Amino acid sequence: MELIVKHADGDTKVKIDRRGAEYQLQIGDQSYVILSAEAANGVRSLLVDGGQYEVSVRSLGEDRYEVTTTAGAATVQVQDPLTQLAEVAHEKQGGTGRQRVAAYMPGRVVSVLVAEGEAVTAGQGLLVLEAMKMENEIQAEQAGVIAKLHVTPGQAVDRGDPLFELEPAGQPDRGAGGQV
Amino acid sequence: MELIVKHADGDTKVKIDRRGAEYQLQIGDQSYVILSAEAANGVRSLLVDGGQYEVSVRSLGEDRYEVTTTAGAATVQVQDPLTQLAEVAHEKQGGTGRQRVAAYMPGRVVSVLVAEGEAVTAGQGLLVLEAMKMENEIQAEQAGVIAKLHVTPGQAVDRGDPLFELEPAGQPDRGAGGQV
Amino acid sequence: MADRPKVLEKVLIANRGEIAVRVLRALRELGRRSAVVYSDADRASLPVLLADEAHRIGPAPSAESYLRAEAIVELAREIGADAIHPGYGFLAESARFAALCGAAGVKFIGPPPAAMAAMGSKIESRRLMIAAGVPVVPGGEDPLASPAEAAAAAAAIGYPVMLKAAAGGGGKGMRLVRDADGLAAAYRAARSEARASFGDDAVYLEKLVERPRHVEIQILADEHGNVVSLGERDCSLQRRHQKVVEEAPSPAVDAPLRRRMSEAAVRAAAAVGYANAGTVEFLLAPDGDFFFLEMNTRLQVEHPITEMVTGIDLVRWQLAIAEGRPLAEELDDVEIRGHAFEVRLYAEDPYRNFAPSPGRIERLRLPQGPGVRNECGVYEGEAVTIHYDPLLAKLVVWGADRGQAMERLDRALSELRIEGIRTTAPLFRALLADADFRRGVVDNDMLDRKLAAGELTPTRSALQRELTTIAAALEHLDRHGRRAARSLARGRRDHWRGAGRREALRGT
Amino acid sequence: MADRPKVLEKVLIANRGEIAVRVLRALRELGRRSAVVYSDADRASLPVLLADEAHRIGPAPSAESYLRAEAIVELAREIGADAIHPGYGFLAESARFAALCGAAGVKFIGPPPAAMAAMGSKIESRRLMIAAGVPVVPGGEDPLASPAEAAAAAAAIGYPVMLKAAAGGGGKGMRLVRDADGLAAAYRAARSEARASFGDDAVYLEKLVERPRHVEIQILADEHGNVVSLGERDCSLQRRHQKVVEEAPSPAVDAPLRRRMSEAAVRAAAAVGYANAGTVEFLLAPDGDFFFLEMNTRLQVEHPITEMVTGIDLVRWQLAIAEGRPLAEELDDVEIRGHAFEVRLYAEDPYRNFAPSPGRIERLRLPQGPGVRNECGVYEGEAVTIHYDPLLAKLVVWGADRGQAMERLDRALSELRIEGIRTTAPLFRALLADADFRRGVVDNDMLDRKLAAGELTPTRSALQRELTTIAAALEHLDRHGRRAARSLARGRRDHWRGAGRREALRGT
Repeated sequence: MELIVKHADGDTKVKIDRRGAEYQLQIGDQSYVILSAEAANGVRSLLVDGGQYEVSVRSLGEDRYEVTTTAGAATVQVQDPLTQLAEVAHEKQGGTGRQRVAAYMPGRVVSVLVAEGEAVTAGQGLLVLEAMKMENEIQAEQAGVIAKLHVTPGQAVDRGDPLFELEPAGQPDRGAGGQV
Repeated sequence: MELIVKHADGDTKVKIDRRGAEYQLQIGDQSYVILSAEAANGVRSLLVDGGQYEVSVRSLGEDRYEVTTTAGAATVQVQDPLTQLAEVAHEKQGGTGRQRVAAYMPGRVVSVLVAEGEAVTAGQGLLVLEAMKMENEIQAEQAGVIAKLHVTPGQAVDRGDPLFELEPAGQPDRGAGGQV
Repeated sequence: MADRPKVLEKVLIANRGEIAVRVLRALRELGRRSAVVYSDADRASLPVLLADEAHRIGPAPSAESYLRAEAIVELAREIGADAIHPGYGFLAESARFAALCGAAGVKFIGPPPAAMAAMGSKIESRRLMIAAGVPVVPGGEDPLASPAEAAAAAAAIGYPVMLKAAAGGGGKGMRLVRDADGLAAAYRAARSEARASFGDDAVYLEKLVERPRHVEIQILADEHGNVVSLGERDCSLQRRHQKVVEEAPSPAVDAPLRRRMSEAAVRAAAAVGYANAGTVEFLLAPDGDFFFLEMNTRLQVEHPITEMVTGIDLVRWQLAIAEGRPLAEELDDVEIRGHAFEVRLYAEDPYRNFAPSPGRIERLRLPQGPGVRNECGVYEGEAVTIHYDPLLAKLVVWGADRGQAMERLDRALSELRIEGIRTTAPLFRALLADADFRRGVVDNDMLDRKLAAGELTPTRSALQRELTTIAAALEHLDRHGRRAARSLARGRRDHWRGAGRREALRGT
Repeated sequence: MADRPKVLEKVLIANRGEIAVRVLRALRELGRRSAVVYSDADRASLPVLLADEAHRIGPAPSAESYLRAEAIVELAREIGADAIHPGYGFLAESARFAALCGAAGVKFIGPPPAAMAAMGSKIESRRLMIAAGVPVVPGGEDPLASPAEAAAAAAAIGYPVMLKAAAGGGGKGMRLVRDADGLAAAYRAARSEARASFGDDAVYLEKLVERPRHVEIQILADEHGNVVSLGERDCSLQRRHQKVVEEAPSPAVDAPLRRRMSEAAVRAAAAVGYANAGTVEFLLAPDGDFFFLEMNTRLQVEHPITEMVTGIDLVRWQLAIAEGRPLAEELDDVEIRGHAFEVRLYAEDPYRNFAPSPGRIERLRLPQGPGVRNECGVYEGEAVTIHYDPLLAKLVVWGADRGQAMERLDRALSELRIEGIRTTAPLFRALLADADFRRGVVDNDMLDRKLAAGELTPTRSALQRELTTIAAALEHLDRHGRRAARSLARGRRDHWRGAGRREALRGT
C-alpha cells in the first residue's frame, strides 16, 4: 500500500506492508523492517534497525494524526494517492482564493486593528486575542485586503470560529489563470 | 428510583433521585444531598455533607461495579427491586444446591488433593493453584462431597474456568424444604 | 502575636492548580483538615479531588471567583476554617485581603498586612531598605536640573549609568551612558524625548547593572522577631520577565557572598517586621555587587528547589509560624546539600512563539525515579482552560552536584509526556544542550537574546521526522488498511469528495 | 582488575520490571546506551518503552527467557554490549553467569564470580566470616554426641539455644531450650524426631536470637581493594520472610553501633575480595549484639532508602566501579540526612490472605510532591501477568526525621491509586496506624504475628462503606436510569431472566 504522509515541511511517500506484527516500509530508497507493539493509550513500541522508540499516535480525524516522539509532537496527515489526486486537481483549477482565518484556540477578542476593506501588508497585526491571561496578536500571512471581519472587540470565540477573511493581493489575476 | 446495593457484608437499600448535578439519596433514615462531578477515567468528585470524596467507579458488567475510595476497592452489585424479587423467588424455590467453584485468577493447577466422590470437611485443602510464583491452596467452604473435578495437575486455567463441584452435606434435605 | 501555639485545625486554600496541591499535601501530612475553593471551571480539578472539602466560589473568571476577597473570608468563617493559605498570585500579596482575614478572626498564612504594604510600594520599600543598610541600585528618582548636576550624580555612583524619564516607561526617554564624555548629549536627548513623550522632561539616573543575574534569598521569620536565611536561588533564566528555570545554589554565589546576601535579606525582612516565608530578590552584578529589587511577601513558585537542597519543608514552616511557633534552632545554620533545578511546564507552544495551548491533556506521564519531584496541578484527561495562568506543573530535580542535576533533568524530560496540548518542555531540552547554560554562565536577558537569535528553537532531527512518518503510516494502515483497499474500487467518489470540498471553500 | 577506566558505552539489562527501569534511568543520565531483554509477555512493558534497544529473549516463562544465561551473554556479544547489569533475582547471584560473562569478554556489573560463590555457600561463608572476625550466630553444625556434650556447648554460648537436626528443615527436629534444666529432655526428643523425619539423628545447637531485627549494611567496594559502608537499613518488617517495609536509618541503631556494624560489613566484603555494590545482612538482638546472616552480592530491592538518606546514587557507582574507577574520597564518611521508608507494592490482595492479583491496571496514580520517589515498573493500562514476581512498584519517601517520613508515607499512600488489581497498599496504611510500628519497636516476626492475630487487617469504615454505596448508586442511575424506567414496564421479562439463571444453576 502506498501512502503520502504530509508534514508541515513537506510530503513523504511511503510504501508499507504488514505481515503480522512485522511491517515492511519503504521511504525513498530506505527500507525498514519494523516490529510494533501497542502499549496503552495510543502508545507504541517500535523496533527499527536495532533501536527501540516509544511513539504515541493520536487520531485527530480526517486522516490527521498527532505523533509524539521524544522530540515532541507533530501533526501530520496521511493520504492514499487517490485522495491526493483529488486535492491536486482542485488546486490546479484555481480553488485557492480568499483566505479565511479561524481562531486556533478559544479566547476573547481584545481589539480589532483593521477595518473591512483595508489593505494590509504581510505581518501586519490584524487583531488581538486573549487566552490564558496572555494577549496574542494575529498577523496577516500575506498582503491583501480585509474582505470580511467576523468578530468585534470583547467577543468570545471558540476554536475554529471564523475571525476574518483576507483577499490576497493579486488574487483575481491568479484566479483567472494568469501568472503573477 | 429504588436500588439495592449488594456489598459482601450485606445489602443496602437506596432511594435515589437526580436533579441536574445534584442527587438526593436516602439510605435507611439518612438523607444526603450530593454534588457529583466527573473527572476522568471513572473518577468522580463527590461533595457530601461538607466533605469532598474522590471515588472511582468501574463497571464490571452485569450491574456489578468496582468502587475505589481512599480505603481501597470493593465490588458491589446494584439491583433494582424487580431483579431482586426474581432472585429471592429463586432461592425460595430451593435453587441452591451443588456448589460450583471457579478459578478467580488465571494460573496453573499444581496438584489436586482430593478425588471425585471423596467426602471433605470445611476448610480442607482441595487443590493447589500457582500464579505469580506463589502457590495457593483452594479450600472447601463447607463440608460435603466432591461431585466433580474439572481439572488435572499441570493444567492451565483461566479466570472463571470451573475447578470442581461440591455437593454440600445435608443438601438434599435442605432442598426438600426441611430444616437442618 | 500569639503567645502560645494555636493549632490551625482546618485551613482554607484560596488558590488553584499546582500550588493548591502543594499546600494540600502539607496539610494532609500534618493531619489538618484542608478545604479548597473552586471556580466552575475547576470543579473536577486535581486540588478538588485531593481536598477534604471543596467549596464553590464563583464562575470561571478570576475576578468572579479566586479574587473575591470578601467572599473567601466569609466562606472561611462559614466553614469554620482557622486560617487561609493564599498560595501565590491571586490574593497572596494583597495587604487588604490579609487585613480582611485578620478582622474576621481568620489567620492569614503570611506576613502582617503592614509588612506586605511596605514591601508592596516601590518607593517606600527602597527608602526602608536604604535605612536598613540593604544595598539598592545607586541613583535615585530626584530630577536632575542640568548636565552638570547629572555629571556629578553619575560620577558619584560610577559609570555606566542609565538616564530615565521620571514620568516614563516603555523605554522612552531612556539613555544608556557609558562614560562622562557622552553624558551631556545623552542628558539633552533624554529630556527632549521625555518632553515629547510624556509632556514632562524630568529625568533621573541610576547605575546600570550590566548582565545581571536574578538571585533571591529565601527567608523564614517567626512571630517572635527571629529571621533566618535558607540560602539563594538563581532565577536568571527568564522569558519576558517570567521565570522559566531556577536553580539552587546559584553557580555565581560562593559561601562568603551567600553570607553577605543572606545578612542583607534578613535585615530587609526585619526592617518591615516580617513574619512567615518570604523572598528577597536581588540583582547580582558580575563583580559580586548585589542590589535589592523587591521582596515577595509569600511562598514563591520556585520554593521547592530550596527544599531540595536544605531538606526543609517551607509550607510546614509557614503553618508552624502562623501557629505562633518559634523557628527551630537547627534552621540557624542549614547546610546546602547538592544541587536542584526547577523547570516550569507552561501550556505554551515553544515552536509557535509560546502561544497559549489550552485543550484536553490526552496523555500525561510524569517522570519518576531518583532525584525527581513533580509538583503537578493537573491530571491525564483534564481539560486545560483559557481562564488562568498557564503553569501546569513544575519538574524539580536534585543531584549530588550541578552536573548530575543537569543529567537528571535531561533524563526526566526524556520520560515526560504531555500530549494533546503543547508545553514548554522542548525548550528545556534545547537549553540543556546550550553551552552557556551548561557552564552556568547566564544573565537575566540571556534567554530572550537566544530565543530572538533562534538559538534555542527546539529542532526535530531527521530520525525523529522519519519516526513520525513511520508511526503515522503504521497507525493509518492499522486503522484504514481495509477501507483503503475498498477505496480503490470507488475512485470516482473520492473525486466527488474533492469537488465537495472545493464548493465549500468557494462558499466562504 | 582494570588499570584505567574503560567506559561502558552500551549496557544490556538482563532483567525486567522496576529494577530494569531503575538501571535504565542511571544509564540514560550517564549518556550510555541501554538495551533490555524482554520475554513475549513483556514486549510492551515499561522498561522496553524506556530503553534505547529491546531484544526478545524467549517466551513468557522465566526459565525460557530471563534465566537463559548463555543466550543472554550471546545476545550481549551480538549487539556489542560492553556490560550486563543483572538487577536482582534471576541471574543476579549466579556465579556461573558472571563467569560466562567474563569468558565472553562482557563485563558483569557485580562482584567477581569467586566472591559470589564464597558468599553463596552457607557453610563456606560462615567459615570465612569467623576467620575475618565477623560475628556469626554462636553454635555450629558439629553434631553433639551426648546430652553432656550438648550441655557443655549450650553453656559455652549461653541460653536460650535452639537444637536443630543436621539433616533438617521445616521445623522438624527443632527444639527451643531456655535453660540447662530442659536441655537433656529436649536433646533426646530432637534426636528421636530427627531420626523419624530424616533417618539421621544428628543434632547441633545454635544460640537463639530472640525478637531479632533484620539490619543490613550497604557497602560499596571498588576493584582496587577499597570498601566503604553507607550505613544500615532496617528490614525487620517481613511477611513470610519476604521484606515488605524497609527504613533507613534503623530506629534500633545509634552511631556507635552503626560504626561497629559497618566495620564488620567492610571486613566481610574484604574477606571475599568483594567488588561493586553489596549488602551484608545481620540479625540484630535487642541487646545490640549482631550476627552475620548472609551477604547479598547484588543491588538490593530496598537500595533507594540508602540513596535517599545519603544522596549517593548506588547504580551510578555500580557502573563506575565496573569501569574500574576507584571510590571517591567523599564516600569515606557519608553523612546520614533525615529518614526514609520504602514500601513494596505487590500485586497481592491483603484482604484475601495476600493472594496474587494479576489483571489489567485500569488506573494508576502515583503520589507526587515533596519527599516522594516512585520506583515503578508498570503503567496504567498494562496487564500484570502471572509469570513473574508480583512486585509492581516501590514507594519511597524521605522526611527530615522518622515522624515526618511516616507522615509523608501516609500522605503519599492516600494519593496512590492502583485500580483493576489489588495491591498491598492498604496493608501499609494499617501498619502506619500500629503503635508498635510508629514507635519503631519491631522484630522480624512481628508482621506475621500481627497478621495472624488479625491486627493489621485493613478495614473499611462505615463512612467508606456508605461512600461505596453512594458512588455505585450514582453510577448505576447515570448508566441505567432510562433502562430501569423501561424495565418497570417489562417485569415479566425480568422474571424470565431470573428463571433462566435458575436453569443455568441446575445444569451445573
